[in-house]
Amino acid sequence: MSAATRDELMTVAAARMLSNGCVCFVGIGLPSAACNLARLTHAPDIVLIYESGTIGTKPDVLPLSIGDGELAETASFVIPLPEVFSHYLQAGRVDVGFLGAAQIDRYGNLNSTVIGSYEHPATRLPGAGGAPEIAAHAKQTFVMCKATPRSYVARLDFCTSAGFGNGVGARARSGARGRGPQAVISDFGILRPHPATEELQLTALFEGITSADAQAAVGWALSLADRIDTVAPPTDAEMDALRALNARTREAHRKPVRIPV
Amino acid sequence: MSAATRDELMTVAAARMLSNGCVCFVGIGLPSAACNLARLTHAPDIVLIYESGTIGTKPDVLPLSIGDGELAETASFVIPLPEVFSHYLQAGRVDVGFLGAAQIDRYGNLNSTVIGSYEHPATRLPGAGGAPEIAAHAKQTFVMCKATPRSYVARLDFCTSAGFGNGVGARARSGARGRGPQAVISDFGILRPHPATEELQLTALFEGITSADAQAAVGWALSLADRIDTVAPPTDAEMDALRALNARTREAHRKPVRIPV
Amino acid sequence: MSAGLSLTLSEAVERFVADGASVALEGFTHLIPFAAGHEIIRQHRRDLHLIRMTPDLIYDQMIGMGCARKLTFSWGGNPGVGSLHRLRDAVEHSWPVPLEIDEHSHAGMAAAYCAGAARLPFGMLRGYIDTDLPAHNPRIRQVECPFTGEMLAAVPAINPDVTILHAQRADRAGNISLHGIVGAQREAALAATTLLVTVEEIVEALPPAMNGIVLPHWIVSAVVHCPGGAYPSYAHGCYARDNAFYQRWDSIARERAGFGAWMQRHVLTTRDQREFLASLEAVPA
Amino acid sequence: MSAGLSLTLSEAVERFVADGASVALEGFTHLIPFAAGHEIIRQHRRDLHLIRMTPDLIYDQMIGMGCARKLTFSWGGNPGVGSLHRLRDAVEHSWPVPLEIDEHSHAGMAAAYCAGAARLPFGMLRGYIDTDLPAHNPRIRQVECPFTGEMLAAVPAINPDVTILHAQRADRAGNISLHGIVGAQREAALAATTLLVTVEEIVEALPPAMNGIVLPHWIVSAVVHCPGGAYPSYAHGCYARDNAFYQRWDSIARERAGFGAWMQRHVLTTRDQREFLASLEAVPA
Repeated sequence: MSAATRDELMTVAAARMLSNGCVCFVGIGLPSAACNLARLTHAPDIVLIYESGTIGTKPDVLPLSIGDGELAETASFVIPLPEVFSHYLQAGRVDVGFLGAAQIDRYGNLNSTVIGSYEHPATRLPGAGGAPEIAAHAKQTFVMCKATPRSYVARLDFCTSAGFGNGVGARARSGARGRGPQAVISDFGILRPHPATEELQLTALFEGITSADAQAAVGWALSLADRIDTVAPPTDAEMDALRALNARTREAHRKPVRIPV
Repeated sequence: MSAATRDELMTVAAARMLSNGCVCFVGIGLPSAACNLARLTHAPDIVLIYESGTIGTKPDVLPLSIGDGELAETASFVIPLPEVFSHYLQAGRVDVGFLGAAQIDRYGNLNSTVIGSYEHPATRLPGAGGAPEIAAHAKQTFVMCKATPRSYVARLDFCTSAGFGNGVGARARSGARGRGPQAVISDFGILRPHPATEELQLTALFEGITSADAQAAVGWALSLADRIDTVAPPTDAEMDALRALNARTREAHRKPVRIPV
Repeated sequence: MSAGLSLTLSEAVERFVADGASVALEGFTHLIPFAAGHEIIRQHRRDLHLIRMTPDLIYDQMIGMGCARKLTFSWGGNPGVGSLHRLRDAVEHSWPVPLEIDEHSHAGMAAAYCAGAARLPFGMLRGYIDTDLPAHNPRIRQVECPFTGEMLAAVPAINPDVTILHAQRADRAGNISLHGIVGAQREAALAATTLLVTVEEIVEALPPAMNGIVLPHWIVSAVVHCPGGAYPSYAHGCYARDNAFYQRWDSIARERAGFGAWMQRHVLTTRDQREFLASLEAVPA
Repeated sequence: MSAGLSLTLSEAVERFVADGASVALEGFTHLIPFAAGHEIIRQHRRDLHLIRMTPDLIYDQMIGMGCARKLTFSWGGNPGVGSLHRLRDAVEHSWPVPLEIDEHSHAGMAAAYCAGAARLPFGMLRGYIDTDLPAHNPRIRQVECPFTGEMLAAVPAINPDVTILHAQRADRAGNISLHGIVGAQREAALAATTLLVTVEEIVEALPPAMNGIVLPHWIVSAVVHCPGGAYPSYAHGCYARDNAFYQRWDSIARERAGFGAWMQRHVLTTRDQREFLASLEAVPA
């Protein structure tokens, strides 16, 4: 088997954080892969909710969009989207929410709206989607965000979703009910909030990566936990399951669809 | 055929007020009989909504309760009760609402809550149910209320549902969006609001009943319209349809139900 | 599901319904959880805050047996028949104990359940216009639209300590499916801290639901298999509403003595829903 | 139904979609009314206020062709692929015309549609907490709970002049049934002044619905039979989403010239959805 890619390392690390039976609000991309990998390995009874309204879905291949037919077909049931947000997310019935972002700061606040100014953006990103309320209401969130020169920044161009605000209890004072970003999974390792300051700290590194690498990847003076673990490399079982899932997915998405003429 | 009873006269008169295709919010009792009589005679495409959530229902027998199984089985579809009130009634999608009451005053305001004081009632009635919002939001309402010594009163003990308030435009100023009670069907005849004062006026009498009878039946100085019609007696077709409906209903409700031991 | 499928109804009521709790046994004519109500009576629960849009016979029974100190409701009658005599006796004469009432319209109470299900502090509606209810219920207030300045009616969210429903079926994981007239049951279920469901049958796998009404196992505290648990109300597809019983209830409940004797014979001296139903079959009430 | 089943899509768009109108072509990945959007482009509508939670390819096309002056939305990307290049070009460079944006989160926009469906002036949510959106959108405000004093986010109701949906089927009376992922379509339909629906098939009688999703004929302005009308999105039970097309769109729409040529060939010079689909089949884009 070839060595794990950074995407695979991140996906496996995220999947391991999900306990069996937990209720996950799943986004497209790596979070969707991580949640389904967990379901196919150690967490068969995990409950996956996609914001399209599919509850308890068990897709055989990963969806390209948040609303692929596969999600509805394999769901326990399908509800209108407004109810996903009011009856499940806002009601506090989601254990884990996944978020991604173009930018993240040291308190786990996220930007997926614009690079540059809002009124005259250099780059217009897709926007908020479900993120602001996932960030507020999921009992905890996991953020998956690769390090690029512009992703781990000292100051966000725009705050789309709040993590710990400016730290030291700001989140608790804000009225947000969930505990916020409890893990940030990057391609160098894992950050977790300090219990008192709520600033993200480096708590684990992938094999072969150093603290100096991690520090170089982020745009602020990265705080290091007292103890920094090494993430255990993916097991063969994890890699087999993930690669099979990705292979099935690639094949399914490539398959020509009959145009309904 | 025996002479029409007062219930039958009221039912036929109310049924005639319903045009084909109109959307009716139906209450139990005489309104339900009137709406279904209309459907079985001149208005086959009338849309009946019961507050239990059954939309476009076509019962073969009259329901005893607002939520008999017959209503669901013959409905176009069934929605949760909150949606009946928000998406259909409050949204202004109901053409005609029917109301009954223990007391009615000269402006068509209704009491179905208490006789006596609210805190220490002489008689506790069932209460508001859907009435306050039917009264406000249906494009128009029809009230069916028999005259007893205590039903047509100068002053309500409690206002459960507003008609024209104290008249002369009070309703329009209240924010209610429907046009209010456009007909009151009693067992002596029919009252309709005066266009300017909005006080109910006697506009029609059932055969053999005089204006003096009507005046004696109400507890205020009854205003008479310039012209008072006589309600055309029920036709044989109307009576046949109504009596057959009532006979089917009585038989169905008497039929012993197997106790699900 | 916290308690699984292993509890009897008696055990479930004992565990989840405490004296003084706010309890919603919802059901709009259909799927009314009679068996659960009877079990609450058998266990002599007291000081309950009963919540329900349409308190009907089962609440008449619970109120008449002294289980309740407060009632939140929007229409309190015997549908198509007339009064609920035990409810009236409690309101008019404080018998057997005083009953505080928190009275709404259907639309108001529906908005309150929806707010509860969404964990919002209040619900709003265009409601109660020019009526006397707001003057008598401090839980009906107004809220101003921050865009148009319009005033709307506001009601506080309803979040029962316990909601109890009856449904057609559950699977072994505890997922619940119901169909037919559903009233405000789903909202009442989602608004509750604890959700207890009695069902007609427990199946290996629910029928494919797609857009049907399902309550997922992870919001359910316990499921109890209780065939006939909605009688004399009904379970669509299983058995019909016993309209004749509803009509007979008017005379059963009219007088205190007759009511007491009926409850003694059919509820207090029966052990469960099966015996209750058998007692009615033996000698029609 | 005001216009019955007699209109072609071209006639329906001509009658119901005016320049300057607010128009919601809803669909959350599933049942996106592509054919109707193409017809709006063919008829050169201008100054539309487009509304939609997830403007995807069809709005990218309409914006790129200059139909829109304003966009209300909550997530503007090509799902699972990346950017909507035409949307970006309009926002970043005002090409082909400036595009005003009214931006929300999904939860906020869902609340706004629900308020619209219920004819309330605003919707509320626990939302936008500590985010920058309210500072940039005056249509996100706060409202105070009249019971607890809590502050909640408020958004004005969305009531489109016209909502356009695609659905699996209609009956001859104009009742619409849809199933599968339904997004906020039902709320958008109920919130609209005019509701136009394209359907895969028209049947004598809809399948029994019970608690399924039906839009009754008396809220529908016109139904147009338009098989394949959701392609390259999908109609559950009829045809699958063409994920490969969504991936190809990234390169088709990346540059203005290539986009224009594609629109010319596949939309502007085809007369209807049948010809559009045939043009794609002839030479895969």
